[in-house]
Amino acid sequence: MTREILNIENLFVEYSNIRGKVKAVRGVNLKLYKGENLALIGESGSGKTTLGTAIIRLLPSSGYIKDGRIVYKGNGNEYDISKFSEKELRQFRWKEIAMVFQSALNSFNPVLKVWDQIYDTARAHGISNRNFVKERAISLLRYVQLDPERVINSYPHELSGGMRQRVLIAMSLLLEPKILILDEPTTALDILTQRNIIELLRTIKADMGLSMIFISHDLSLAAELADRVAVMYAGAIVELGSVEDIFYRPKHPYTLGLIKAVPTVTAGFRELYSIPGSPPDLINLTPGCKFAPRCEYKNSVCEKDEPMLVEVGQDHFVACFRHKEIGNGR
Amino acid sequence: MEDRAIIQLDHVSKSFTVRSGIFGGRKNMQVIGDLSLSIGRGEVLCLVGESGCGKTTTGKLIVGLIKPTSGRILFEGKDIWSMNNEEFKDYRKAVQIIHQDPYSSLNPVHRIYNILSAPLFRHGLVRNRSEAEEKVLDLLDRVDLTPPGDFIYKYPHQLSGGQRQRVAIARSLTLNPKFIVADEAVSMLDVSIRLSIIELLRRLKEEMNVTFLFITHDLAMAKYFGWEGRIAVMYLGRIVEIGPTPRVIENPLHPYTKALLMAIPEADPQVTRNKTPMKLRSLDIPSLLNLPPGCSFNPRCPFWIEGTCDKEVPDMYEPENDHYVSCFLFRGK
Amino acid sequence: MSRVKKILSNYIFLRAVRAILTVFIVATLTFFIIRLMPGNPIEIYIGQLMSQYGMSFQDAKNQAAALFSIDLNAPLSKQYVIYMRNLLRGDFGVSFLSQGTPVALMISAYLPWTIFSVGISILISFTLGITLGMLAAYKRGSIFDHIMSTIAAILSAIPNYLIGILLLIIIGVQLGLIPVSAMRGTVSPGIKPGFTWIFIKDIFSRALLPIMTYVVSTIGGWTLSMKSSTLNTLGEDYVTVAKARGLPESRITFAYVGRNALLPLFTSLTMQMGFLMGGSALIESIFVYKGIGWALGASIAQRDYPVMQAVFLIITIAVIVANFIADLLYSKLDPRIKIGGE
Amino acid sequence: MKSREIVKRIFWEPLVIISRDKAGLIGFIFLLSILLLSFVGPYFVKLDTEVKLDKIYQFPSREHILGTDNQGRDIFSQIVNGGRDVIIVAFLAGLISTLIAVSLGSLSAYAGGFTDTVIMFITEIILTIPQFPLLAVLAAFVRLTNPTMLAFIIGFLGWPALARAIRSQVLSIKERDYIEAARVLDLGRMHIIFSEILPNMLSYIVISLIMAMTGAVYSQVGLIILGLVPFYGHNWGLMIQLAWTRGAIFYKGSIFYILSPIIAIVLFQWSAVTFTRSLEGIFNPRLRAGE
Repeated sequence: MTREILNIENLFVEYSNIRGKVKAVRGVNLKLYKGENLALIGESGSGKTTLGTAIIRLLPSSGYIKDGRIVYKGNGNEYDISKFSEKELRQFRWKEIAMVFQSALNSFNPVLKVWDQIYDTARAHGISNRNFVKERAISLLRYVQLDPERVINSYPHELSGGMRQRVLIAMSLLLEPKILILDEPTTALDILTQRNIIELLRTIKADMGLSMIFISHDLSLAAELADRVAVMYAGAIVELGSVEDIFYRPKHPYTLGLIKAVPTVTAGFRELYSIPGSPPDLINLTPGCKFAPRCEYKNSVCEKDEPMLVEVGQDHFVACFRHKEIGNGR
Repeated sequence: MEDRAIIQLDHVSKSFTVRSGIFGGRKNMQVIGDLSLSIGRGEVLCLVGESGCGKTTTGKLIVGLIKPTSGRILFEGKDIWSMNNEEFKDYRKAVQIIHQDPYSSLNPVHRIYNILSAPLFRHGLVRNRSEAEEKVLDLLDRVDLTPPGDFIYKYPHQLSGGQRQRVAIARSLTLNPKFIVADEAVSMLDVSIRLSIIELLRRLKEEMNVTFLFITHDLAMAKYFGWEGRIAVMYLGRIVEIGPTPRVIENPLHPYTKALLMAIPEADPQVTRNKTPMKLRSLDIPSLLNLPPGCSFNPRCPFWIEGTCDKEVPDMYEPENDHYVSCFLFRGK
Repeated sequence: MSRVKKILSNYIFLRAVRAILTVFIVATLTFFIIRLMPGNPIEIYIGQLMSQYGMSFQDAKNQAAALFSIDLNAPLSKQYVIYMRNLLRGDFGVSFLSQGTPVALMISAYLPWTIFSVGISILISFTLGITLGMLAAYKRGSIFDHIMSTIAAILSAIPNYLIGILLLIIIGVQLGLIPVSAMRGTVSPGIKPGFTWIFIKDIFSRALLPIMTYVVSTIGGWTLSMKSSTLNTLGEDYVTVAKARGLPESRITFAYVGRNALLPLFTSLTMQMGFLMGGSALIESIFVYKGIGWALGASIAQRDYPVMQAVFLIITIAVIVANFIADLLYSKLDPRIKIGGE
Repeated sequence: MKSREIVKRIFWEPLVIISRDKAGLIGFIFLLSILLLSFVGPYFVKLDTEVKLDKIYQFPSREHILGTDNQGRDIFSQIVNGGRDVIIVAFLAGLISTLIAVSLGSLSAYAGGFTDTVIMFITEIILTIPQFPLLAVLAAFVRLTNPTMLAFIIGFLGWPALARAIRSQVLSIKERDYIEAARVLDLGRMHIIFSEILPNMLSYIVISLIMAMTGAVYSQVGLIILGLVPFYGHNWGLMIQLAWTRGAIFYKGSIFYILSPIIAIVLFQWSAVTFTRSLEGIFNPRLRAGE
């Protein structure tokens, strides 16, 4: 089961803007295993979305991969995605790795019917048999609990937000990709629709065994769906481990702070507090641990050197000099 | 409770007319339907619902930004839309709002000093610049923007989201309000900052004895902020359940509240994975332009009674003391 | 919604109603301007007849009434009704100068040429402009973009009649490529209209300078608007998603970026039609290209009021009809406005 | 505020911002030069009216930097003296258009309902009528006797597009949360209009004024060229009209005579439009504060 399918090695991504270079992703090492759900958790500006889009090389035009490799292992071969030509990328995207974006509302071309957009996708990958595509599209739409006949002939604006999100998920499965990246897949939706999407994603995982990467600021999505969780702060992964390790045995003060900042409804009360201060400026980064200015555990070392990820338990990594002092669970 | 009430809504409805073109059909969109509510002095009432359910409209009705189509809104027992000028001025000063988006709630062309001093000058609370400066510094200090001297002459765009929201809170405090509507005041902020804003509001409530209407879509935040107060659950313009927070959370009565509580994803893997969501009859939310007859939740409700729920609108029943629900399952209980 | 209501709230229906209403209002305005203005042309004309030809007031009045096809003795309200009825019949009165020629006949001789030259120009300019604009957007920051954007900005700042004069001077006079002083009118004498090569070649060569003027003066605007519209569209999520879906560049460029970037340009297209039809008064006068604009210029210069009034009305109606056509096109391109209802 | 700070805010900061955008800076310099040339220049360069038949169509020389015209008069002196009236009329007309547009546009947005519907309907109608022919027809009826009248006619027809744009601006600003906050704080209607809404529209209004001015130059010079403005003494438009009607443009040697006023007008239009690019920055505190 634990065969890796994606290996991100020492990845650096930057954006250039008028003020300077935004160091959005700084030296990320991350493996994705076959059939697992990995959650990338972080707040705005943590680099999680940049990391996600870098995987399929869809960075905005001001962004670029400065260093590192993104190795995809599929069909018995290894490919470095960061070296792909435009043509290779085109064939690779959606077929091997599909991505569901944050704003399903704007993910569809407003002037084309759903069917045209589905067929466009199939044709781009060499499948031009209309009947075949139609049958597959209908069965997928049915799978995501939509009325296929109605949806397929609709324009995007005729569908509700939840329906569009389901259409996009159905479309992402069209070419049976090995990896599915979902960027904030539930954020804009209301709670009952969120639940429905979560259940759908669970079913997909059970039925199809593909690997999924969830990008979210919302810890609960990770708690719902992830096998492993990577917590990002200021462009780097500060803690990585199984979902139980992260939620019940966090070793990084930031992870601990995040978890303690979110109240629950159905569980009892627990002690909550918020992290003081705000995230650092990614253009003028100070030396040392980027979290140090907001950290109550910091000492003089933290302000000089930046900690690396070290293994603190089985498959549990943390980038903190003082991880031994961070409480053992609640 | 009636005599202690600071704000009361008395059968309030609000509709907007939606037009399409000059000859297009006019449609009545009822956003709030027959809402009655009473908020006691010093209380925290959390108004919870999904986006588009009418909770923001309720907030705007209470602060007098829009007029109800029918019904009355009473401030300290007086109908705000039939007040004389003097009374209305007092009401305006006493009731304030904190908006959701700290990026659009502060005018980008003004410095923080101007934003906070304008109401002070307007209502004669300060007479000159040095008094105003002193008062503004004090306000900034109160919302933990310290040292206040660093912030007073900045423009909004030079502050972070959390800092802006603190300025917005400071502005709502300029006139020593009695009642504050906090409309999704933390939902646009980063997770790690939210709680500190909530704590700030809680502290201000204690220090200044302000009554709060806390509008949110996040039941967990409502529970956290309003544990000692009450929760009102709103669905398609109507309150479906209202009661003391612990009882609504621990013993929800309305099927919609139950569905919400069972559906909310939680930041705890064991808790959230052991939830069994309620099977709804339909995934689609009816449009406000085309509300179903009877109880508006009936097309989705698994406990729906044919011939009753799709015909009549349920009243508010009180199956437990102080815990009201608008559902036929509780008729006569 | 009931069926009748559906039609009533239909986008195209609404646009049609608005177009007709506008024509009606403009016709009414024209009527009252002519009669209520301080320098009332009818009185001036009557005065002229009396002083120049020594006619009696009554005779002069009768002749004026015949020219304007108006019964001057009737009350204003009745005059108005007659005027509108005549308009509906296509009766615009007769010209002052070429006496006896019905204005309607003159208009039918001039209008097609203006529609032809302006129409062709808009087609060329729009197509070229959006192509260049898209190219500039795709190559944003490149030398091509800088040069294109600078030229476009300069061109769109020059009044179109000055471009006309410049073309006349440079191509006609300095370089002597086109015999401008001999090129008057819309068709060379002796050439029979029809679908013959000679005729088509002739009308194009005569319309060449006006068309060039229109194109050069509008292409900059289209390039700049299309560039900014394309840049906006390129930032849309659905374009990113289309790339993520592995769609070929050509498909994204045309069906995803191009078509959506085009939509906001339609408002400018309708404005442009009005502007060019209006500007034709100057351009056609400069090149002595005998279209409706030239007719307007000439009738104003000679104070030929019936012609002036009718030509103005016709130009306005042409613009309204053109706008309506643009609206129809727009509703074909954007599915979101097909249904007027929701 | 100390007077030094006021000087800094009103004069120095805008200059710094203008200098940031290269094209905007060039536009600003050109515009300033044209204004200086047209308003100060006439005090130094007298209009040459003397007919010198021996000096017809001379090419530029030290004596006549732009050459001479069909009657041997100095072209440069005509250019220097020919801008003022054009610019004044354009400015007046632009001002009138902008004033009408701002009042009607904001009234429409602020009042809403029936008022809004009526104002917008009228605006749409006037917008559909091609402006230049209407102007030309009006110019034929109304005896234009002085520049102010011309400016008024142009100004009264030039507002609809602007009014529509201003309306949508006000509508969008009116809905912002800070306006709601100001209402809840009971800051008063005057404060809301002049202190909350207007400052956010200032750049837009000034840009609109400049665009309206360029529009007025278009109409004005067009009317002059068609010979519909009878009263003028001397200006750029008239130079073109004379060159055209007297057939000078068909003569090869007239190139400097005809080109000079054209280039003057084009430069004015272009520099005004380009200058607007910098204006955005002057009124936007985000750019002003130097982030």
